[in-house]
Amino acid sequence: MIDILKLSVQLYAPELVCVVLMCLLLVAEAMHHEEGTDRTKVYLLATLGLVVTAGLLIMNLGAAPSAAFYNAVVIDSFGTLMKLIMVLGTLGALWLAHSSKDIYSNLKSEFAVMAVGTLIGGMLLASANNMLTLYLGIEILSILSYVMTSLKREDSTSTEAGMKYALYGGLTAGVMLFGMSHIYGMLGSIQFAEIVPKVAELQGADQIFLMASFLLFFAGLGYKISAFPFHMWSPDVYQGAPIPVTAFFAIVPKMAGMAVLIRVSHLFFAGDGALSVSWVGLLHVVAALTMTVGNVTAIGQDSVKRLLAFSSIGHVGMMIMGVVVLNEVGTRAIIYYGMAYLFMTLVAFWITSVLNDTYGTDSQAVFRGLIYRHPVMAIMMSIVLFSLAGMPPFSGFVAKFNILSVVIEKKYYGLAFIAALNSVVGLYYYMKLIKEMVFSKAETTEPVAGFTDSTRVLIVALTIPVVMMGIFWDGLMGLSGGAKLFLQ
Amino acid sequence: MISLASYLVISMILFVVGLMVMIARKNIVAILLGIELVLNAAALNFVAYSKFVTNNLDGHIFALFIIVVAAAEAAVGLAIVIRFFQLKETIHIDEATQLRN
Amino acid sequence: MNGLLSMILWAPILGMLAVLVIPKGNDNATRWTALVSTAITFALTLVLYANFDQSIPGVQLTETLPWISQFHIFYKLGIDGISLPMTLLNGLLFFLCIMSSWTVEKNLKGYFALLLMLQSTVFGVFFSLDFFLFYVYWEVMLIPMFFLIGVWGGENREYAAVKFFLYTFFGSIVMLVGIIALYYATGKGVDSFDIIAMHGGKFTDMTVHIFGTDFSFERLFFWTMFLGFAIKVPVFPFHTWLPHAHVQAPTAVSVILAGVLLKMGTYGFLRFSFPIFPAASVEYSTIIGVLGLISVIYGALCAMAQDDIKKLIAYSSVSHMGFVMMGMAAMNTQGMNGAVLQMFNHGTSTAMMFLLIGVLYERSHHRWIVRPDGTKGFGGLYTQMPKYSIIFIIGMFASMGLPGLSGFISEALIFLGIYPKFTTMTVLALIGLLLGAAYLLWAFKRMFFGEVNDEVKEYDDMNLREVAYMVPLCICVVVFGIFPSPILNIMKASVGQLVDLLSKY
Amino acid sequence: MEYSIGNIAPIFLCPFFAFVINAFFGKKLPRQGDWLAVLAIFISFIFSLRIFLDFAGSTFATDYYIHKVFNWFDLSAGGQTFKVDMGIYIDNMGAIMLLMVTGVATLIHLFSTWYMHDDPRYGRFFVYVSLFTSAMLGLVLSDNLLSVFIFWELMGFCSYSLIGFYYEKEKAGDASLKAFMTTRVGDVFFLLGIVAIWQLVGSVNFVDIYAAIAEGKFVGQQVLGISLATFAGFCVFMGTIGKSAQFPLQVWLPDAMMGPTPCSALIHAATMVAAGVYLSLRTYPLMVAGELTQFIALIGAITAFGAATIALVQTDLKAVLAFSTISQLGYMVMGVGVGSYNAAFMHLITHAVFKACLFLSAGSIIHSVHEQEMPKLGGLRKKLPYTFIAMMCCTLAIAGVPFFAGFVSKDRILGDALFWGVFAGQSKIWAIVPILGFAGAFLTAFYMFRMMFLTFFGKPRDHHIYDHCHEEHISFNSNVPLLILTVFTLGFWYCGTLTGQSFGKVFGSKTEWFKILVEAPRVERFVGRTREPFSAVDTRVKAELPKAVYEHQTGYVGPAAGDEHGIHKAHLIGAIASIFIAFGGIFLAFLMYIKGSVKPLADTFSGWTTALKNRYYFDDFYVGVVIQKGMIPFNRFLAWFDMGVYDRFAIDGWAKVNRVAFRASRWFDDVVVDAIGVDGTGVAVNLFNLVLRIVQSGKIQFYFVVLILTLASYIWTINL
Repeated sequence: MIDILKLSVQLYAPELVCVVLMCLLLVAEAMHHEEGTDRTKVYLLATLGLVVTAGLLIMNLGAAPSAAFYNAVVIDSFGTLMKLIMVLGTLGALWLAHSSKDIYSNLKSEFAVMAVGTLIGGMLLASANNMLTLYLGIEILSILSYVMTSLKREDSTSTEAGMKYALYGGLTAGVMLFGMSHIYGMLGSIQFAEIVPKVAELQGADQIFLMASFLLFFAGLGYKISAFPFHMWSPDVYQGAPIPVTAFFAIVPKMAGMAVLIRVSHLFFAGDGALSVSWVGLLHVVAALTMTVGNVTAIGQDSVKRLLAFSSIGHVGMMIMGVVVLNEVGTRAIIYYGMAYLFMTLVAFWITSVLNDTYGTDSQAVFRGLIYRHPVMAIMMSIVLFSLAGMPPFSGFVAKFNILSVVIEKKYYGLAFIAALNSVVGLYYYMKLIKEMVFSKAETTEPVAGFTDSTRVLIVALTIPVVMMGIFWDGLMGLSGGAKLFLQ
Repeated sequence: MISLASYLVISMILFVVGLMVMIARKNIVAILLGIELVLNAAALNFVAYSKFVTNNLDGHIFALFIIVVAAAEAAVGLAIVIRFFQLKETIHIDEATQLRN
Repeated sequence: MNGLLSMILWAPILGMLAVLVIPKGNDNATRWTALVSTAITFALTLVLYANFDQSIPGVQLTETLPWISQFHIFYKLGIDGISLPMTLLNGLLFFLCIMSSWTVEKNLKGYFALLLMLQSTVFGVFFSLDFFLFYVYWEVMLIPMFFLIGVWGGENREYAAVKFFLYTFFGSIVMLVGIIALYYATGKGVDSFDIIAMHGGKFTDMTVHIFGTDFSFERLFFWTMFLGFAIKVPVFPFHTWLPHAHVQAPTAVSVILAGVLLKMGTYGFLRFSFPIFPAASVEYSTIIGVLGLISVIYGALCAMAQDDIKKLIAYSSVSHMGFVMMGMAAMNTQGMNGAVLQMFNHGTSTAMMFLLIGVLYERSHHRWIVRPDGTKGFGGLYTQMPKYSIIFIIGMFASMGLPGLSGFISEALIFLGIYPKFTTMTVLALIGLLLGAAYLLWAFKRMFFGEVNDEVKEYDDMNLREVAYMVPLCICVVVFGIFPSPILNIMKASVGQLVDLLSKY
Repeated sequence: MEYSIGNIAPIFLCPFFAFVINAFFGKKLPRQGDWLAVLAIFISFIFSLRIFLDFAGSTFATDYYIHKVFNWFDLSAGGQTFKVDMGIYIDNMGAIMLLMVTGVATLIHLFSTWYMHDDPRYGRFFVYVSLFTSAMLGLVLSDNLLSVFIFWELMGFCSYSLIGFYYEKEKAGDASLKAFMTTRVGDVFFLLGIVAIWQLVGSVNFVDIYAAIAEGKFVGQQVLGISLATFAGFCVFMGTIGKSAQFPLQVWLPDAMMGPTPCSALIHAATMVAAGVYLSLRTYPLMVAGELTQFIALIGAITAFGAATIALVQTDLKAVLAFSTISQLGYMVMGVGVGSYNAAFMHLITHAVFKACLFLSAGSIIHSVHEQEMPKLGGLRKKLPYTFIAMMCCTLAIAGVPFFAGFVSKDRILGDALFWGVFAGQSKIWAIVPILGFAGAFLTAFYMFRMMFLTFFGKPRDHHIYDHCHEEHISFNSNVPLLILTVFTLGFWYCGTLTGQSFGKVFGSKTEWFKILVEAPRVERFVGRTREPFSAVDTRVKAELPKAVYEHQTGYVGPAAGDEHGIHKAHLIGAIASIFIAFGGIFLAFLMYIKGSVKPLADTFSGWTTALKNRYYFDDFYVGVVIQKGMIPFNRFLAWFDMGVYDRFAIDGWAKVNRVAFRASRWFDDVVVDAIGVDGTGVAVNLFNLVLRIVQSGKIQFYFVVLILTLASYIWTINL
């Protein structure tokens, strides 16, 4: 018993480090509570903690997949990679928050605390192996997200966004639980490992009822990754939330949601029974509609934040295509996609954040003529936007390529064509922003104050992976090639 | 005789009522209450299944967790609602339409 | 020589970096760096020509480096008789374009850097023997084009740039689906993106199952490729981006667009569609031919109505590329060789026309043959600019296919090719030939004859630099009009091989 | 005598190099390089003369020809073969043609050095003319239709450039455009014909085509529902129609007079336009195989007569000559059609000589008086005596007065036409051809003398012009070329007989060289001939048989005995009629313009005259109706459709679809949710009362509804 616990703790070390980090951050925050103090030290502490977490995750990567805490969680390289993406995303969002004026300076360390807390939820979700841990993961993720959304306390939109998020989250959590309860009732356990063999045994009406329950269950997951039709909250929340929070939401909860969606899909629907067929069909529809709705709606957006929000819905649609195929290469493609998306999103939000801080708005007009004021920044933004649109030689293209290739390997040509057309739509709105930046003349040529030297260096540094991952992705694919799911 | 079916019917009613409340009521606090109803429907299900079908403790424990998490959620939700009230001086849901396309 | 292709491929990138390193303000240094870079590149392409063995039908001078092991993607370059003429053209035209861009003032560094980047990507397209690598270059090429049109273009440049980009992107993304499908279909022993390994009709018997029906794999994916390439060519009905892009693009970019980029579409047919899907290609050759025919006539008719000389030439490109399509659809040796030769010849003659229009535009700042208010835009240019007129005449007649100049041989070969296969279409295509002379000569008459306009009186004749970059093209146009063999000898082995393959289906 | 590339190629290359050198360095050479051009063409002339003497001087058998080929390019690779050969083909006809072209061109070059001397673009004129000459010689030397086409088009280009030589004039631009485009219509057909023949024969070599016809390869071949021979022959003949300005493509030639007069003489009278006829002579077996001869004869007759009528009312000196050129070309084409092969070619040569001389004379007049409107001239006889002599001789020749070249050749064509139309047993409807021919001959005599009388006789009508005219002195480059040409307008150079027929002999049969040398190609002779490589020295000469022996061996017997009589009769009638007609025309002109006893045409037939002055409205129809009313509006419509409709809606429309989709979602929010849902208004209120009450809420609640409805529908779907 002790041995099992010891082993579990070992495997679970990254999460535990995060928990400790969160506590430490709370203490640190208490020491820096005066108005106007510089919170850099708190951030450095958080960075240190996250780097340690990342290090531990990398060390875990090689380990054989195993369950911990009596099968409550499972540690496998797939989950670990997803967690790694989340940690990196948190790290990025953290420093974005540090430089952003969108987070009130005396709430900066609260952001750090909550970000790490959300990360813990996400990590729990990524390795959830029973319904309870799954539920807890989602709730930790959600509840802290509500708070983060309304972090801009003086701003009514922020509060409204938080409220909507909370209400919507509550409802979907309830619906999901309702579904879970029926699954539990029909299959007799909350442990995935015990449920899975029983799924195949069900017949007739039971099967249909189980599927209905799974659908209710899917509502919870779909809401987390903002898949259609559970995406409706996300533009509002993205718009209302401070930019660093938005950047954070675009990465961490999404990857956590994807992780659990992949795990559930692979566990329950890997065969070719009637249930699997319906599930795959469902995901087909969800993927196609999510992409389409996300991309089409993004066209008319003037707020860049909102544009990126809708575009992230589009990207989620692409990622779901990797789930549809229900095989390992699909997972691998999603992991790569996540990696690529992480850097692209961070750069895009970062530049938006700086401009938003300077002009107080994130409308496309503030990007006008950026090339004449900050050529390097404009080029970086262009690279990232091209990458998001899926242009080679940037990582976004490779991500898209991988996803398309897994779908085509399964011969889902229809889905592939829909994805292809969607990326044309995507290109259209990204290009509009590039057009604004590069083709239009700026009213003024004076530089934007927010682009300090360090910020610029950081942005360039974050863009380098976007390019490099698009060209030298052999090694990275090798890494994610180890993304074995721990399946019973 | 209280059978599983009775529990399930009740939980179903709770679920539907919760949804109706969420959809139809204008008061945000009421909506939060609707969420509680939905969550309780699920919790009731878990307990009922645990007793009548599966004969293990999973359901009970799950129900406990639901109660705890619901409390946390309600706390956060109410905090945000209060903030909303401070800014808007109303808790009417129709006032929350600032965010749109 | 080993590594020659890589040298050609990366030399412009080095030039680009050199241009970027030069501090702002040193305009002349920037120009000369770009010029020297393209000169070196051009010299290298000539070395390539010297090293090329014309008797080998397949690819040669190949270079292979592993790139992505999971997908068996290689950095694989090679050249054959179909791509070498395009390579030479690319080397030459960029060199001349840099000379023609001497007067660009706006944001010089960016302009030259993007041009050089464009050159490298175009080389990449023609060298790639790996489908993935090809696709990367194919797409990356859009980025410099987008900026070159969008930043340095005319009044309506944003619209044109976006349209160009989106339209081509649409075609290529659909093609990407086809490429990946091919990769997975090669499972029978190939399992890579190696283009040469896919050649030879390996997919003739395969079927795919979509929406509950079985389709022939070849027939389905022929069309995905077709879309990508046809938009690039562009063939009617995918041609409308071209007039916008040409009219708005700066001179050098128009030259490159017409001279090299359009050829990438037809090159794609010859390198990919035909050898990979021979059966479907033969089956659909009529459709290709008919679309080519419509392009020929439709482009010519539209050209005749244009009042903007650049738009006129843009439509004439549609028309001329239609001839290339028809020649390819003929699928016999004269038609195919004619098509490839026409690709080269159209590259030189249209480049001449666009460069000439650029020369004029620098003086006039408008391009109206007839202004919208009905007055003549130019008049008496012949008297005012005699040197210019002579060169214009050479370019114009080459473009309309006057015997003795380059366009004729290719067009004649194309006609000889299509006649046995599509007799009626030959007759109709000849109308295009007639119209081709009509719109050019009519425009020429309106611009060059008559009294000298007051405005025109202020124009200087071409200066030495302008003459210098026109002369090589004049030589090409004349020499290859009389002795086509140097170009034909390069291509005939490769084309013959392709025709042999197609004739089996 | 042996032939190798070294003594044939200079004919073509000398003018070509003169062109190249003058084009690049002409301005730096003394006298802008005119001497180079003249010298070059003179060298060509010497080489041609040598060939001519060899061919005409009975050195060879009469059916001897030189045929040398080289490979231009070869596309054979893998399992495919395709090669294009080029080569030289000289037979008797070619040798005569070479001599004529080089001779006339030399004299015109010489004349140009005087005529063009004051022109600011003196050097450039010689550049174009040299290029033209080399192209024309190349065409004559060509052994295949493809190279004929190449040189044909090059000549078209030169013609275009020379018509537009005075580019300051807007009209010159119009004329050059018209000339090029009109001939291009024919050329396009010509190219089609080439392609069609190539497909069947595998090359377009004359020898191969003849052999193919002899072997019956054309028999039974169909293209687009008609016989291949007819199709190909028609297409090739369309080239002739365009280039030789036959009906209905004759409109360009009168306008082509915008160019300098020597170029009119060389290109638009003597050589280029005759090349069309030369082509139809070369492809004569194809025309016969395609049964096109009646069509050709008809076209020729219509042209000959129609153009002559138009010439009646022209007042411009050069315009009269232009229409007379069209008319004479019509005679040649008619000659081809009626099977008068030899006479048609003879007329080509004689016409080239006298028409070149006429144009040069006109040039001489124009240069002297700077006026070309005949009503303003008159009485120039005294001031320009040499020009007058030259022009008079030529006019007599063209009018068909005996002893002059025109009579010899034209009369033979008319005689053959008469036989063909009346005596050969065809449908009587074809008698229209000789009738039009004779009528045209009458008109020719009339209008040519009208021109002479108006220009040289009577009193000067504009004294200012007359007084300004300088006295003419003999000069090697102004009037000597005219006089040399004049010498060759005499008939005996071409034929030993009065009429070219076998009766009325003046000299012995030895001088009937023309008739002996030129005959329609007998295709069966070409079967199985091998080609010689270009570099080979010709050694075949001695192996050839003399014509008589050859005919004996192959059993060839001339025309049938019965026909012989008919031909004889027809020619006798024709000759007598011609003489009367020619003198009749001259007499009428005399009455009208010298005596003034007959009123000029214009007063009597005013409606007819208006039509003539407008050239039967052909130009109005082509330009005004077909192009202005047809093509241009259609093009404008298409261009508008392309950009305004197709591009805007079908292509950009996709962006709009996206935008509409976006708007629809917003509309859904605004209208359905807010307006219908929240405010409770709308049509559906009563019907969906319950639903609406549920939806009646803020946005977040609408989200809930969507969520639940979707789930419900999912579940519902699965339960199905």
